[in-house]
Amino acid sequence: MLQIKARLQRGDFTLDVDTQWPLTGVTALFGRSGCGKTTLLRIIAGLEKVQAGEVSFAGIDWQTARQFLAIEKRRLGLVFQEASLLPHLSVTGNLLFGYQRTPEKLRRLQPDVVIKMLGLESFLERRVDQLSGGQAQRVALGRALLTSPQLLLLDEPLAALDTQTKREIMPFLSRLASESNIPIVLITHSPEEVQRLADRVVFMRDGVIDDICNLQQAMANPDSPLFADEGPASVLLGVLSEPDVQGVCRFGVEHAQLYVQTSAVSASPNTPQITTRLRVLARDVSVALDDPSRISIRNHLRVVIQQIHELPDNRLLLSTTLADGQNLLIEITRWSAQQLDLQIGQQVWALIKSVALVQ
Amino acid sequence: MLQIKARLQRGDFTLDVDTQWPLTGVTALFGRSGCGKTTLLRIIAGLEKVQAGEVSFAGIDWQTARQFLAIEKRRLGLVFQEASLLPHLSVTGNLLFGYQRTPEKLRRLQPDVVIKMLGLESFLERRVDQLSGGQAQRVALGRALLTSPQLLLLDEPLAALDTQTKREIMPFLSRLASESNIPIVLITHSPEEVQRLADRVVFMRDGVIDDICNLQQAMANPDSPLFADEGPASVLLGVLSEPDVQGVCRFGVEHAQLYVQTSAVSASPNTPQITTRLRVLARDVSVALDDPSRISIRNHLRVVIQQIHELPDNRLLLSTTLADGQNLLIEITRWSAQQLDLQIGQQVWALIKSVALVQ
Amino acid sequence: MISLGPGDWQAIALTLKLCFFTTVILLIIATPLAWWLSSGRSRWRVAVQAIVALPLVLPPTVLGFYLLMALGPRGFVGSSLESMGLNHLAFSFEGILFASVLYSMPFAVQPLLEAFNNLGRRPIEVSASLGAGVIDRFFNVTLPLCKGGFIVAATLSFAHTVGEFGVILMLGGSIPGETKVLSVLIYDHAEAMNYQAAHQLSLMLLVFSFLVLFVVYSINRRFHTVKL
Amino acid sequence: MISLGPGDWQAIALTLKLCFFTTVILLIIATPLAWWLSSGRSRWRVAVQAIVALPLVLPPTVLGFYLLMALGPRGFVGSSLESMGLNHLAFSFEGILFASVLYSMPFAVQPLLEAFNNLGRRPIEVSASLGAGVIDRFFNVTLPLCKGGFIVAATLSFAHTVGEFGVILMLGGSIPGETKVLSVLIYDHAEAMNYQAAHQLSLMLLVFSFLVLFVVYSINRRFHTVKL
Amino acid sequence: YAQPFTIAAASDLRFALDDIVKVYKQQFPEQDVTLIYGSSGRMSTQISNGAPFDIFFSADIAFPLMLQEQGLTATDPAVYAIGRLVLWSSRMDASQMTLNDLTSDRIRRIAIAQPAHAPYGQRAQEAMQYAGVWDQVQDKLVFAENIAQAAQMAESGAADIGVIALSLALFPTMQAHAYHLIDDTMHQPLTQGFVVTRVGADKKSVQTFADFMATPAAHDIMVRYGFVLPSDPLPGTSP
Ligand SMILES: Nc1ncnc2c1ncn2[C@@H]1O[C@H](COP(=O)(O)OP(=O)(O)OP(=O)(O)O)[C@@H](O)[C@H]1O
Ligand SMILES: Nc1ncnc2c1ncn2[C@@H]1O[C@H](COP(=O)(O)OP(=O)(O)OP(=O)(O)O)[C@@H](O)[C@H]1O
Ligand SMILES: [Mg+2]
Ligand SMILES: [Mg+2]
Repeated sequence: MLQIKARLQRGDFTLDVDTQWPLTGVTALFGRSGCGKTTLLRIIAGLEKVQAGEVSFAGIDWQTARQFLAIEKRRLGLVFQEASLLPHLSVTGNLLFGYQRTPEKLRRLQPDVVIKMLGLESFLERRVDQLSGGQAQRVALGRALLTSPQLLLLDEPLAALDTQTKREIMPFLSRLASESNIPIVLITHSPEEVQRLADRVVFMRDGVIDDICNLQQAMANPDSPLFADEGPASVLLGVLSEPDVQGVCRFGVEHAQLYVQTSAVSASPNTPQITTRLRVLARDVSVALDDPSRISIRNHLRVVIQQIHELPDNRLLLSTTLADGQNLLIEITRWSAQQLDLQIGQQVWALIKSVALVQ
Repeated sequence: MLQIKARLQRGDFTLDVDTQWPLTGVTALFGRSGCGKTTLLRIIAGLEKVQAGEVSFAGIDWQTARQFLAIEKRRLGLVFQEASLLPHLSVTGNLLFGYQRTPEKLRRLQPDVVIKMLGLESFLERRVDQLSGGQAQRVALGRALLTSPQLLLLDEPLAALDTQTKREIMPFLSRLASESNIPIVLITHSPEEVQRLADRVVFMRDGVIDDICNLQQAMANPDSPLFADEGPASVLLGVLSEPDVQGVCRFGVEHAQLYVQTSAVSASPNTPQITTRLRVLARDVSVALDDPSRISIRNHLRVVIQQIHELPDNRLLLSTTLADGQNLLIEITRWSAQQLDLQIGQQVWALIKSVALVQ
Repeated sequence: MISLGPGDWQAIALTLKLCFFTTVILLIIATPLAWWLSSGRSRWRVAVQAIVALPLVLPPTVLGFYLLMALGPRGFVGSSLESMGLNHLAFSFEGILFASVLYSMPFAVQPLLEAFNNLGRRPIEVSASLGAGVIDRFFNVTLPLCKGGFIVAATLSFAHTVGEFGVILMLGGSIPGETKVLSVLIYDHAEAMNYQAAHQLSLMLLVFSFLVLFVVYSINRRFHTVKL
Repeated sequence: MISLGPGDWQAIALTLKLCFFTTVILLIIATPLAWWLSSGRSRWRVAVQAIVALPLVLPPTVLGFYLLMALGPRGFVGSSLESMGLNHLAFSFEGILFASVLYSMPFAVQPLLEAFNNLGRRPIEVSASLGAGVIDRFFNVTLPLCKGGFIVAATLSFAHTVGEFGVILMLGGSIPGETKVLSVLIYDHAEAMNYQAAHQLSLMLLVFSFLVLFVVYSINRRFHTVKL
Repeated sequence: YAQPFTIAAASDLRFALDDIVKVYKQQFPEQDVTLIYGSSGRMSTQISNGAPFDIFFSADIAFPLMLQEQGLTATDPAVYAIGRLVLWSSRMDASQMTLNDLTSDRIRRIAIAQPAHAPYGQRAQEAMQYAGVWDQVQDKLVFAENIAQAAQMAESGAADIGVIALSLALFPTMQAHAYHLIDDTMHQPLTQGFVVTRVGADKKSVQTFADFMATPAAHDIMVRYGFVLPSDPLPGTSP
């Protein structure tokens, strides 16, 4: 458990939190610019002076009214919003700064692995002013990782990176959290990063925590700020079968089945029979009154309409349930709903064009 | 025309460009981290020392072998990758620094408009170290805009912003380029920003320009790096009709028609009878052998399959043409294609779930 | 208690004048010099940087003697001046001003150089892109951002000039109203074992200097630019 | 050409010793003082900052006189030392060392203070988060990042100590091997109109100081931390 | 017996005392003598504050007398020489001039020692007052810290002429130029006195040296360097 209780005033901005987060996986901190995410992260790290602040990590007091555990003793991996490399050291110097200060037996990550994963090989000997923005950010991330921290605090660590580089780094972070058991607090503005990485989402607004929920709950809420980007989505849990020759897996939702196209590569690490997550964007789902044939959409699921929400711009969000009770969101236009005369309680076919495995 | 000819060596990195870009709308500079985007932008701005570099803007020489137009005379709006606010000035001081140095008759943007649009009202009197990352970035953007520049050079100006703020700023930038005729060079890692803003895309790789094409061409190429995020998409050009009561517009592609759901708000500024852009993600399009009914997908277009590309992960991309010859990309699984027995030259129905007006 | 004669007031006025002009001239000379040292490309920069500090290592009276030789009627500088119909600089206010400037130069150049080195190129790039020309940038960006360096340069030069008397004594000849500054006066009192006068003037000097420095440092602190 | 007697060598050795110890002690004292001035929260900071510069405004001989009164056998410090069975500090190497440290203090404190003020909190935060404790941070982050400030502090203190002789003459009494440093010796030669010796030693001093400064500045420049 | 000792001496004794010590050391080669020159005022202040000077040769008997008052001396102050003033110039022939010529327009700067604290300066002022030129030359005067520096000012040519000690005019570097000896009736005598301090009280060698100063060998040297020997052992005329 990471417990944080703090109140802090900066001009007319007030941060007021009293919260506790589980120490597993990735906790995403999500909120609009200026809502206090960085400030909260700095409080956890012990960098922000707060009177009467209380922070405890895994039962150990980091800060109470009486005591304050020095930052250097907390074994944090901290990535600042700005790369903040130490300008008097080379890239290698920066990378190894924390590594060298980590007792040998606590070192769980080795430089060569991290360097390779973040693609830093070609500029290890450079001065830090000779890096591009994205390169600097990767060095900052690598530097934090190499302290083999017991808690990773990442402030928009991938913001300056191109999509491809991001895609390479995200699975690594995700494995770090799940396999190496290093809890991660991640600030990001990218719903994609949240959906790919987060186990739970902390929504902040104007200095207070609005809501904390796990990813699925977060995504079940059609108004969630997470959907500002791609619109509402559902996450379905199920067991993935072995892929067939064409890389198609069956995803066993009870009493229903989805066909998931996977690449041979990404399919292999997913040991079958393990519950995996499938993300379905509501706008990728259509409704048909009967099961259509001679159509390229392969996944036809029988669902029951439970609720109809109004969305802006004359769009409707249908909240439906599958046979096994899991929730599936469908976005259609008001015009379509009228044409098909959709009603609550009606049984219809949900046509799912594409589904994405959440890695 | 913006003409740039430069060769620059930094360690083992070489930038080598000889290019010219039209001075209309938004030119997106797209490429992986460290490929030289920032360096190229700095060369245009005159901040990077290059021997034998040549830059000319609208026929005026900015840099030749013999002369060099001082940066302050170029009337550039420059947003650096880091916010780079002047630390001895307040937010207002930063915002007005360039404004005050712009001759009154050249001022086309007024502080109150920019401040409102970027949401800076609440911290105008602050010192710049009292801003959050995103706030600082918005101030940097506002500061550049307030010089009413004849060329805007933006280095990832929206990277630290949340989706909602981004969505508010992007239309403003887009209008700036089209209505105020301020050409913009935009570095971004976000394909969404490119698709929403760019008129043409300059693809860079390892210090050289790989390709320059307009947005439509860029998106017609299924391997385009732009699609790393959301996959291939097509952009259709057509005239948008007045919205009906439910906000549905007809989008007149010749010999075919699409129904576009618009919000009342966003519809109004689009004067009808003006060619607009419609973005269709390939993965949002399905194929049916006959025109299905009783289905929520409203847009059914008759298309002819022209080409079938292989995509990774057992997916296929169908390149099809509409009746009026415009290109439409459709992404389906190999399995579906086999089931439907699709062939080149075949006429099929394209079912388009959602289309987005590109603003 | 404090009783100052006209000679004292004259010395005080002269000291203020000397310190003021020295500090102003130093800043005017040292700023471009430090700027050149920081951003120029000549390979003589380090040598010049070292040379600037050299007058400091000579005993002040000896430096004063050499200056007397150079600035006096037989010296290179003095004779050139005389051949142009001007006065040589020995035993004149201009002479001790010259000496003070020369002698306190490193205290102005070094802190400014350091400030310029630390400035980084970004603020200049930013302000240039916002339409500020060279002069504009210097006064509205470089100067405020290097304020700390200027304060150090000014206060060290000022204090050093207030206290210096070896060079001034030799080159100036302690002519009342012309070159007899407060430090020389206090020295004279002390040597004449006129301790009460020496104590009184010293105390005054200390209190005055303290107040000046205190005010300057307070203001500087109030308007300190916070760095991340 | 250059012919130095044993007295000269003695003075040279003494000068080197004095400058070395002064510079080292100054850095040791000035560093925590400047750090406190930069980051402490006491309201006395500005006052202390101003006080540090005060010895500078007194004429060196007068300062020497006051120090003689304080450190000599009749002075407060000297008599306390004597009552503890120690020697008073007047006319001893320890005494002139004390005086040099006091006198050059502002040249060490001010540049360091300025460097610390400019450091910003980020490098400290970063290194703390990477597991570096207070001492570690100081030596591996603060020190290298404030290197420029240390260089300015050290070279100004060094040069000022080389050249200073007013205080030393008064407090030290130019006792060969104990307090007769090179500046005093040169002064002596000049007074004796033994110009050849004075010129020769001055030249040596200039060349030597130039070399030291040149090397220090060159190295500093080579390892300059580039700022954005 | 062979205790090393330190002599503090006024600057105008340079060379003279150097030679005397040289001769002295021929007689007492085992003795270790340190000679320190400086301003008499500063040295007496230093002696008041514990300076390790065993014997003090002042440019003015006033200082030893003052030390005696403070009880810091071991012997009575004794006059060992009387100084003389000269007009000296490196730019003109001073031997052809008198104090009255100082008012001439040819002379723009006159260097003297600071009368406020330097004995030679005080006497120079008296002589000029006696000659009746003091008020006229006010604007031409430049003041040196001590008489040696006054000589340097004159020697550099920055001062057209200087009123300096005869002993300095006889310095090797200054000999080339002629001087005009100022009549010693125009000012109070420059009575130079020495004293053994309390520090040197118990040193036999110090006493030996003090005695040596009265020998003809020492007297010869003093005379050679331009000092007048005291006719009267202790003239009570010093201010
Ligand atoms: N001295 C101050 N006075 C007033 N408000 C302040 C002060 N310092 C910080 N703030 C405000 O505190 C808020 C929290 O800042 P913080 O850096 O935590 O935001 P953030 O959530 O990280 O934003 P971003 O996503 O833009 O980085 C901001 O609105 C900022 O303006
Ligand atoms: N002194 C140097 N030696 C070697 N390479 C250098 C040097 N300075 C810069 N580079 C390289 O130049 C390349 C271009 O940098 P630039 O900042 O233009 O990249 P970018 O495209 O803006 O990347 P990003 O998206 O990460 O900001 C980078 O690969 C960088 O490592
Ligand atoms: Mg932040
Ligand atoms: Mg870049």
